Formats: sequence, structure tokens, C-alpha cells
Amino acid sequence: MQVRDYVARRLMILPLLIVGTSIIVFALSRVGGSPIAIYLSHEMTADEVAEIEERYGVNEPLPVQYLAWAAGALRGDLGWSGVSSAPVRQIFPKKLAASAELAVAAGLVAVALGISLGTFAGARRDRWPDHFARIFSISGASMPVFWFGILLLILFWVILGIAPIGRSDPGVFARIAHPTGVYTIDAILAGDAGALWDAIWHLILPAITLGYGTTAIITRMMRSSLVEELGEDYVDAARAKGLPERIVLRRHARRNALIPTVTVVGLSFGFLLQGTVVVEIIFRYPGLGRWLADAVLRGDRATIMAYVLFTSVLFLLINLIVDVLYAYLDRRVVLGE
Amino acid sequence: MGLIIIVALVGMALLAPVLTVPNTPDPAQMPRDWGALNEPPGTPGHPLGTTTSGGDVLYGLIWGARTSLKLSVIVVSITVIIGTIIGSLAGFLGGRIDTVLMRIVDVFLSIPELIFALAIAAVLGPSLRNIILAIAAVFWVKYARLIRGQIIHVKQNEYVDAARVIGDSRLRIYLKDILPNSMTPLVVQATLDMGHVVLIGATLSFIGLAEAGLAEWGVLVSEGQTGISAGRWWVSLFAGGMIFLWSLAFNLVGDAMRDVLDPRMEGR
Amino acid sequence: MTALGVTSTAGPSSQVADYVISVRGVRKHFPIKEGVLQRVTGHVRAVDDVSFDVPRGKTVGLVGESGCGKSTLGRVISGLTDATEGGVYFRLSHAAKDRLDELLAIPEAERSAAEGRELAEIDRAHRIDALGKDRWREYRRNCQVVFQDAFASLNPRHLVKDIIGRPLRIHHEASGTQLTERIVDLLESVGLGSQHLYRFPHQFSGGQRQRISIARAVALDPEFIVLDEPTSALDVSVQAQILNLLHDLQEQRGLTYLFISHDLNVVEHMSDRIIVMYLGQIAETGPSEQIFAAARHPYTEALLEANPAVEGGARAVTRLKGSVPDPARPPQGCRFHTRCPVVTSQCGWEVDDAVTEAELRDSGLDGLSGVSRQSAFSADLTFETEAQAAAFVAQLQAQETPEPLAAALTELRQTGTDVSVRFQPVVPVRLERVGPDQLSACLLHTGQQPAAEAVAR
Amino acid sequence: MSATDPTSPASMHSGTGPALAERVPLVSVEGLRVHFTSKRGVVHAVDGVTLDIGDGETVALVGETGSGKSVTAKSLLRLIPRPPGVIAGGKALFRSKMPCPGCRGAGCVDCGQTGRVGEPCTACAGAGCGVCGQSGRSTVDLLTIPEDELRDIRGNRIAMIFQDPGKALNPALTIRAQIAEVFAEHRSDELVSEAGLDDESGRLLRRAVRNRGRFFERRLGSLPPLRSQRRRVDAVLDGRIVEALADTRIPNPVKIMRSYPHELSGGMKQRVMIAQALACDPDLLIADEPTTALDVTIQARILDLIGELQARRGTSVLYISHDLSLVRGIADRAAVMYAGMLAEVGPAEQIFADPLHPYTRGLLAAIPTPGMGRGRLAAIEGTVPELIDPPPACRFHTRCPHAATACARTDPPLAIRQPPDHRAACLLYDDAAEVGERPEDMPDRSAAS
Repeated sequence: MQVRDYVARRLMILPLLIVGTSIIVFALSRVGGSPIAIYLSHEMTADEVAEIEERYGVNEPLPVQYLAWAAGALRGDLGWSGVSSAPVRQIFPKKLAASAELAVAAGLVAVALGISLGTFAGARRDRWPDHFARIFSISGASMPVFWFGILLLILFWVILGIAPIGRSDPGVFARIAHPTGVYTIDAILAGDAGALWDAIWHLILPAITLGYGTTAIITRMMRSSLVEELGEDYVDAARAKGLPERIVLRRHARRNALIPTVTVVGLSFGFLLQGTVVVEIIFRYPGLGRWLADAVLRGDRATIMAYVLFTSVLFLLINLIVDVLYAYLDRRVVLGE
Repeated sequence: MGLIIIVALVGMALLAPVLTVPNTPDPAQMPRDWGALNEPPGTPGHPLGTTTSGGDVLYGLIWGARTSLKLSVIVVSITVIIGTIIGSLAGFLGGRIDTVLMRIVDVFLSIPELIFALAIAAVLGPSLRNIILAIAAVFWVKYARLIRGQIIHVKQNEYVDAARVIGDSRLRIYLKDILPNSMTPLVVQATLDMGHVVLIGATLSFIGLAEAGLAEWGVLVSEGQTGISAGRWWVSLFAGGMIFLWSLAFNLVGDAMRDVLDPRMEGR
Repeated sequence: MTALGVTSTAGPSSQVADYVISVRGVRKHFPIKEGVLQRVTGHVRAVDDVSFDVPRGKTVGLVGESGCGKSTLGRVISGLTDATEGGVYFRLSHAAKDRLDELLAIPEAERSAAEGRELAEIDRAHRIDALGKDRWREYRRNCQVVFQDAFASLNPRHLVKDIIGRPLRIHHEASGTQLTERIVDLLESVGLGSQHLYRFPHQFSGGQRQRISIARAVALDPEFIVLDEPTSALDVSVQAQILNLLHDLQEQRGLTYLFISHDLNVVEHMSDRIIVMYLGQIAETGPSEQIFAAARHPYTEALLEANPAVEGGARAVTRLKGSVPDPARPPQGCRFHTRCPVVTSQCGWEVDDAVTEAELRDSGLDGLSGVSRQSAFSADLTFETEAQAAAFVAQLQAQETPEPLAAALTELRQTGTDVSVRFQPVVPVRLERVGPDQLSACLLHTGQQPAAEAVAR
Repeated sequence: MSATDPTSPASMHSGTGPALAERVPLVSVEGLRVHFTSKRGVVHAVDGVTLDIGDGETVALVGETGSGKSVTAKSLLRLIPRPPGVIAGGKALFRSKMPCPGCRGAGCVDCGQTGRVGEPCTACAGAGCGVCGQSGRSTVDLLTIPEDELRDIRGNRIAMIFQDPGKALNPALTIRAQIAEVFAEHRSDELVSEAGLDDESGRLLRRAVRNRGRFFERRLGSLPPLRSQRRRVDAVLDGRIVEALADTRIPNPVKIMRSYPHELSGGMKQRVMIAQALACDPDLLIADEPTTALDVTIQARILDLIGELQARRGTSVLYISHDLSLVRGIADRAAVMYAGMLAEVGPAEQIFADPLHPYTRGLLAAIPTPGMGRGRLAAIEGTVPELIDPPPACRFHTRCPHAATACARTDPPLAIRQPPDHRAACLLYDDAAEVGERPEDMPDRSAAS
């Protein structure tokens, strides 16, 4: 199959997957209790309950309810967020900006660090850098994110007393405008170096906490695919041409080893997304993740549904991009099922 | 190394009633000692200290191992069975069944696993049973996909053709040739998941989706977290360390198994 | 064991089976799916209209380069893959075979009802994809396969005892201690012994694994074995051991072999008859000594010349050019014409050949922007500029263009940026008798005159 | 070495002094040992191989799977993976050549029309000294020279083609990029001067061409003043690549150059490999089973091509193959390897016409040949022995029809059995006294004639 056809095919399947996901999300909101439970109280009479049911259409057949909900979601109406006491669509962008800033910061560091560490280890197979990378990546994969965050907090906040909590210093927050909601960019737009530093300073620990696991996964993948590529004939052929080891590694082996790593990078985006939930709880970081945690504890289904729907669609899109990139990069790949 | 930790932790889980005096009526709940709140490690009667609500940390750690064992064994066995059945149907029969099943799998995979499990558990309400259900509902998909891929791969082996040539039936070829040779990566994945499931379960209970006061490591970390600013580090540290150890042990063993079982690594 | 073999073969259809296998008009096309909707846009014609017979007790060798369809044909014959068209017949007598050929020669539309019934009857009794359950089981017992890769064809998780015992158990031939005895007998007959019973395949060398495969194949005392490159993965010294083993087993058990290989020397050594395949079709067939001594088809000759031999002698000078064309779009006329050293203008030159020829030159196809194809022999090519169109024409008229190609061109005309290319239409060549029992598909010696009939297409 | 050790096999070739320097072999492998560590012990994959490759000569190294032939070839370029492999001993002396001063590489009587002559030893200017083993030619030991000197030889003086061209070409790079590397690595000076650039700006470009540039240098190279010069170098490079490809009879090299390996057929890929290997006119081409993955008709053409290019350039070829029948047509000399050791070495014709070692005889008899008809072949029974810590013994004695008591305990010497240089390692041709055995333990010579 041509790459172009493959992309077209994936794009065709995409709406199908999105609809499937939305059905699951909708089903979730109807399982184990009434979706309107949050609006009800013990004092209400049967009539009052019926009226609320009527208003939210919950006495309609399920498919009708689904269509009504899906149509609303398409228009951007994701319901009323109980935890924030505001429409979901109003709160969502602010929270998203916060979490995106965190996830992107963590992701960039993880990709850069993971690929270089993996390359370094793979090229020195079974020597100490490799052993170090192995310990690093295995413990990264086994580390509970919340515990790692707490360890960092104990060290930097409790013991050293240098780490900040939250997202910004209140004074600094008030000093500049926040048109984008991404504080680093806001600070740059405002030309305020102090605010930029404050934003970065508040990002460092959460980003490290969030990025560790992802770094570990990328390191491991990069290392093993590099080891595999180094065993290929073309690497020997490159050496037989008289190329220095550095170039054999950089131009030949690493280039091909990056191809399978790309898929992992895409998948790890899911890790970053879900990691924000606990990281934001620990660092009192006001983003999507903490919003979700609050919603979960309060049984606020509209918020949960909006969150799950949004992350899944985002995750789908990212995986689509990654797959297409992979198909493009790997000329050997036989596309198709 | 990993194996030693596993044996120790599983031993601890199995021997929990012997190592401690089980709490009544529900031994899975931590006993509360309202007279000893926030005691640091080394306190008589509470060698590893107590929580804000007077729970004995040592009891929590030991019975937490039991909870983790229960969680991981139940989830992994359920998901392996369901995944194998669905993956086999798709991979072995192929055609339309395969397409439909794999589309469903794709839909499930399009939601990040922790978030999916979180949403399910949230909807079902906070309890360990619901955590188990939620994780199982998310995890079977991975196995289905893994097994399907393996079966399609193994099906192309000449020994499958050889079995057809001697006239064996499809079902027996599946049972004798295809399935046993497809299981290796599944076994590795299941081992890794024994750790992974506990990690996710602990995360869910850390967020607050388990019963309060449950002897579970995630619950303990969560309880201890509030005291960190006051310098009460021990609860979170010990409990989180247990989660880490558990998950590390299974990762180590799983990794070693992959190296041994991976045919590509032969002779390297 | 031989006694058992006799009872098992004593069906009504086996009494006068002069031919263990007869292949008639077999085609195997694999669909190529393309585009967003994965529509079938073409077919790889792995096997394209092949017919031959395998006489009882003989070895027929099937030889050709990779991608010629020999292995696919082996799979069709052994029942592992269904043919797209045509049939494989099991145990035909001389008379039945002749009758079948008569019936098949009648086009389907002109067949009378009686003839149709007769054909259906033959199909039910002999055609492997139409056999009833019991007959199929009998075929399954009597047709076995030995694969190229002995490692891949043995289940790595089964013991040797289970591997060899499996066919016996499935067909309820033996059980318990009797089963073990049979297995040991089989192991000994392939040069292994009872000490090997409880070992796994990976504990053996390549040659020993192939012996295990062979033991499994002969376990049911079959009539016929498809040997699909059984020694290609082995070293010379081990190859000789396996060939000897196959030879001995054939003599002891009266086996019939279909021996598939790319190695001419091995095929010649093993076979009574040889079939040379090229791009899914038979190029030449005949008794093996005759093929080696007096090959008639240019492809066979080229293969023989390229074949290295220990026995010295000057190395041949003629070499085939190019490589095997894409089986999804096999060449018109004679499929070998694109590489044939003695090609004529009548051999099937087509538009694709002109394009390929121009492509070989440095700038022959620059700026090609569109093709409107009326048939394989006629098309209009559109170029971006007139100069590029002129360059294309010039390339085809240049000295390097093979003379037969140039001669086959009936029209090569440039109008502006368009070039119209026409060739004379040609039909595929057929296998024709070129000697006692020797068939070859080549215009040169059969005197087929295709030009006249071709217009009908 | 020849002067100091007259029993050394190389002495047969090297003559006695600088006057005969032209007859000095290009490569002398002496007692090469390569071991691999495994869980079960040390595998003696190559156990004392001594072999010469003369100027312009084709030597075929033949053996079955696991005989150590590929390992021998790879250790000449130190391409053995370490660990687990280790070069445990021996030398691989290489005497490189240079353009003939008489004709500047055009080809004249002095250099036998090849355009290349032996490079004189730097220590003694060709007079013969200890450094060059009295050969007078510049001599290096490939197994011990520093890595960067070896890199100058790899791809430049000694090139290699691999068994599976599909795997030996990098799937992610175009053909152009892969061949360009060879020129850039070894011919950057020529490229820069051919592009008409002076030394000053050339220096930076040379680094850029050779991919040696630091990050900022690379950025600099893409700025206007250097960019245009870089383009000129690229144009010269393109010309060289097209020429190299055209030499291997690849049709439309310009198009091939732009394609990726997966777009080419197997035969075409092997041609690209050959073009890449011969790009710098190497003195020695190591061909490791270059046609095993190809069909017979393609194989024949690749062999023709190698032969033709070799004859034109005077390149020596070390041809590794498992296929004896192939070797007869192409090799001047053949060496038969068995279980890590050489069983027999000699002129190819002689080895085929009159094989001395029982193993060679067995191999030749095991190949079915046209006209021999049906029936049994003379197979060599048994299997290759394990190579883990082998005892001193003829490695073939477990399968040999002539094996006697002595064969199981004495390592037979690879001595000359048929002058001038047909050697075989078999006790059949040795005197009991010379190898320290009792006559009654020696194999029976009368049975082997």
C-alpha cells in the first residue's frame, strides 16, 4: 500500500473510532447509577425528581439520549461541571492550558533524554552505561508516579525547603496578563523575565515527576532497537567502508533505531496524559488532571465524560500522526493489516 | 533478584494472618489505634509508626501485600483468559469476525488505560472490587491484540502446514500447534502486568477510589501525603516503597523472561 | 508396514491408477489490494495454466528461479492451497486420463449434459477439491509434503516421538507400545534411532531435522510425496545424505515424488522427468536426460549455461539480461521474450517493453505525464514537452534498442507532446511437442504463426 | 618473515629479496585464530589459518556452514563482533599498492596495465628490512594496526561485499548517500580539488564532506558562500557515483542513484554493493558469498561482472563460498576449510582435478553432476565436530574413510604435497617419523590413491 492510501484509510477509520469511543463514554455515564444523581437530594418529591428527569431527558430511550448528548458534544456543549460550578466548556480551556504546559515540558525532556540515554547505552552494550540505563529504565517503569513525586517533595520541599508548590507565585500571577493560559508563553509575551523564571521554577519538579516514567520507556526502546540495528549487516558494511564508529552509529544505526522508537513516543503521550492526574494532585497544580480527580471523588459525571472524551480523541489523533510518521519513515514496512 | 523479592512479598501476603493479629471483623481494614496518632517509626507497638488516623503502618504494609496479590492475580487471570479467547477467535478465524473484534479493540485502546480505569471505577463507586473490575475491563484488550498477532504469525509456520498435510483437524492444530507456540509473549506480558496492575490499582486508590482505611499501599500513601508538610514522611515513604518493590520485582523477572524466551536473542 | 500400505491404497479408485497426480489447467492468482478501500486491482499470477502428469513410481522434477510459482504449485497439489482455476486429479488410469482430457478439451458452453455429468463424476472420484470426506482422507494419507526449512516445519514444542507419531495417531494406525515400535522403525529407516525419541527438534542438526520430517512424511506409507526444496538449506555433504535417503526410500516403498528445486544438478540427479517453469508457466518439459542433453527452450538453455558445474568445461558466454518481470503483469506473448537471447519480432513485444527499454536510458522517460492505453499493444504517451517526446522516440530508434523490438513496432509517431506506440498483437505461445515426450513453449521450433489469429483478440 | 623462517608457507611466494618484490603476495594470513566465548566454552571458530593472496589473484575460500570461512574473511577487516569474538593469534600482513609512477595509473608495461604497483616500505624505501619482512613493500598487520589506520584501509584498499545485498544496504538511505560515503571518506581531497576549490576554503569543506563537521560548521556550510562551493563538490561527487554505478552495467545510473534499496531487485542491489566496494579501486575485494541469495541466471551475471572488473583493475579477490561447483570457474587458487582449519590449498584446477584431502574428495563426490544419472551419491556420513576446545587431532577424522589411530591424536601439518604449492593437511601424505607417530598407526596410503 502506498503511504498516501494508508493515511487516507486511517483517516476513514478515525471517525468510526471516535464514535466508538463516545459510545463507551456515554455508556459509562449511564452505568451504576443515575446520571442526574448529583442534581438530586433526599428532600425532593417524586414529582420534582420526575421534572428533573424530564429536563435532562433521562426517561427517553438510550439511543435517543446518546444522540442528544453526542449532538451537544459536537456543538461544544459538554454539560455542567459540578466541581467547578460552571459549564464544562468554560473551565476546560484554562485547565487544558495548564496541563498541556506540564505535559509538553515533561514530554520534550523525556524524548530528548530518553533517546540520548538509550543511544548511549545501546552503543555500549553490556558495559556500565548500559547497566545504568537498564536500572534507570526498569525503576522508571516500576515507579509509582505519586510516590516519586512525594519523594521529590520530601527532599526538596520538606528537607531543603526550596521547591515551590502550585503553579505560580500569587504576586507574579497578578503582575502579568494571561492571554494564552500557558504561563511560560504568557511571561514571554509580557516580556517579564521574572515571571518566566517563576513559571519554569514551578514546572520543574512536576515535569521531572511526570517525565521520568516516559523517559524510562523511551530509553529502553531506543536501547533495544539500537542493539538490534547494530547487529544488522548494513552496519558491518558501513564499517567496512571505513567510516568512523561515530558516524556508523549516528548516520546508520541510530537513524534506523529511531523508527520503532517513534511509536513508543506516540504511546507515551498517553502516559503523560494520565500521569498528570496524580502529579497535579501532589503538586497542587491546577490542571485537567486534578480537575478530573476532584470530579471522580464527587461523582461529577459531566466533567469525567468531557475529560475522557477529550483525551481519547487527542490520543487517537496523536497515534494517527505517529503511525503515519512511522509508515513514512520505515520504507521497509509492509502497510496494511 | 526479582524472584527473591517476589517470593518475599508473596510470602508476606500469604503469611499475613500469622505475622500480625488479624483485625476484626474485617482483616483487610487497618486497625485503628486512636491513642497513637502520627507516631513515628520505632514507637513501641508500632515499629513503623502510625497514620494520621492511628492506623498501624506495619499492618498496612503486610496486609497491603495481600491486597495487591489478590488484585493482581484476579485481574491478570481474568484478562488473560478473556484476551486469549477473543484474540484467538479473531486471529484463528480471521475474516469479518477479526475485523469487527479488532475495531472494538481499537476503540478500547483509544482511551489511555489509567484514565479509562479511573472513569469506570469512578462510575462504579469506590471499592476494591470495583477497582478490580475497572482494571480488568481495560486490560483484556492488550492480551486480545497480542494473542491475535501471535496467532497470525504462528499460523504461517510450516509446522502448521505440516499438521494439515497429515490430516489433523483445525481445532487440534489450533490447540496443539498454534496456541502453545503463541503463548510465550503472553506469559511475559502477564508477568510484567502482575506489577503493572498493582501500580494502577494503587494509583486509583491513591486518588481515593478504594474504601477508606483499606489495608492497601496506595491508600496508605494517600493518607501519609497530607502529613508530609509537617515532616511526617514515613507513611508515604514505606507504602510507596512497597509498591515500587512489587512492581520492580515483576518487571525484573518479566524482562529476564523476555531475554530468555525471545527467539531473536538466540545466540547473542 | 507395507501390508498396511496396500490395504490403505486398495480403494475402487486405485486399482488402475497409472498417474498418481494429474494437474489440469491449474491457475493460482493472488489478489493485489490497493487504494483506500483495498479494492482488488490486479492479480499476481503465481501459477498460470499449468498441466502435467506424475506417473506412479516416478520422480518429476519441478525447476525454476525464485518467483516462478513452483512452490505455489506444490502447495496446490498437496491441497494446502486451493487453485483459482483448474484441478488436481488423484489416481487416474490411462483411460480415465485420456477421457478427462477429451472432456476438458470441449469448451464448457459446448459440453452436452451427459458429458457434463461424466466430468462431474470424474471430479467427485479424483479431483482433490471435490472429493468426499473418506476419499479426501485417503488422499491426505497418500499425499505428504517435506518442506524446505526442516526447523520451521517441526513444532518446536513437540518431542520427536510426538512429531512422528502424530500422523499414525490421527489416522488411528497405532497406539501404545505398538505406536512406539512403529516410530522407532521409522526413525531407523531414516538413519536415526530410538535414542532420539525423547528429544526436541532444536537438539538436532539441519540434516537430522530433515530426516525427522521425512520420517513423518513416510509414516502413513503414502504413495506420493511433494519434496519442496528439501535440501536447499543444507550443506553439500549433508544434502548428499538426504538425497540418498530419499532415493533409498523410493526404492523400498515404491514412492512417487514431485521434487521441487532451484538447483538443476540436484533435480537432474533425482528426476525421471523435468518440468522447467518460468513466471507461472511451463517453459519446457521432458525426460531429464533429454532436457539436459537437448534442451529446446531458450530459457532452459540459459539456465543450463548459468548452472555452475564441478566438471569443468568452459563457461558459457550467453547470459540472460534483466530480471524476472513482475508476475502481476506478465509479458504478452511468450513470457520469456523480455530476456530471451534469441527473441524475434513475433514473440510478444508490447508497450510496456518500449517503456522499460526507454527507462533503462538516462533520460528516455523524462517528463512522461500520461498514458492512455488501448491495449497491451497500443498506447498513447503524453510528455511535458515536445523535446522530451522526441527524446523518447529517439531512444527507441537508437542503435541500442534490440532489433526485434524495433522490428515489432508497427507505429511510433510523435504529434506534439504525444507519442503513439503500436505493436502487432500476439497471442501467448503454447506447449508443443518437440521430440518424443518432450514439450516446449517457444515460437522458434514450433512454427506457430501467431500474427494472423491474434487479430481475433 | 620469509628469510628468517624458511618453513613458513609464505616463503613459497615471497622470494628472497626486494628484487622479487612484485611476487610478494598482497595479503599473507599467518596462523590466524579467532575464538568466540560461549556459555559452553571457547569456540575455536578459526584455528590457525595460513593463506596468501597474490596480486590480482582470485582465491576462493570454500567450506560448509560453520567452517569458519566467513569469520576468516571478516577478521581481515576486524569486523568480528567483540565480545564474544576475539582474535586470539596470528597475523594478517597487508602490502598495499599505489598508482604506478610510470603511467600515473593509466596502465603501462611496468605495472602490467593495471596502473598500480606495490608501495615501497617506508622504513627501507624498498630495500628490504625487518619492518617489511624483507619484502621491500609497505607492510602492515591488519590485526594490530591502530583503528584509524585500519579505517583508511577499509573501503579504500580492502573492500567487502556481503552475502545478502538486501541486508547490507541501509534501508533508510538512498543509494547515492551510501556510495557517496565511500568517496567522502577516502577521496575528499580529490573531490575538493576536482571541484576547482582552493585549499583554504577546501579545508572546511573537506570536513563537511567527510561528515566530520561540528554542529556550527555544518550550519556554516549551508550559508551562501560555502553553499555554492558545496554544490560544486556535490556535482563532482554525483559524477563519480554515476561512473561507479555505470561500471557495474547498471542501466540508468542517475535514476538508480536516487532510489532506496527496497526499490531495487536483488541482482541490482548486489551491483550497487559491488559499485560501492570498487569505488576506491581497492587492492583486495572480499566477496562473502555474494551470489548465494540470488537466482542462478542473476548469479552468473554477477560473477561475470566481478571477474571482468577484477581483470580490468588488477584487484585481488578473496571469494568466500560454500559452493564448490561455483569456485571452479572463477578462482585461480582454492582453499578448502573444514571446522576452523584449512584442509587443502592449491591451484583451483588441481584441486578439482586431483583433490588430495579426503574431505575435498568427499565434497566433490557429494555434488550431483549432469550426466551421472540416478542412484546414490557418495555422501560424507556424520556431522561436523564441535569446535569447543578441540583436542589436537585431524578435525575430519570422525568422518574420514581413511582415519587411523594417529589421526585422532596428531594434528596433520598443512604441507606441500604436490609441488609447487598444492598443500593438504592429511596424515596420508606424511611420514610417521616426521609427525612422531608409529607407522602402524598411520592411515593406509594404498587405500587412498
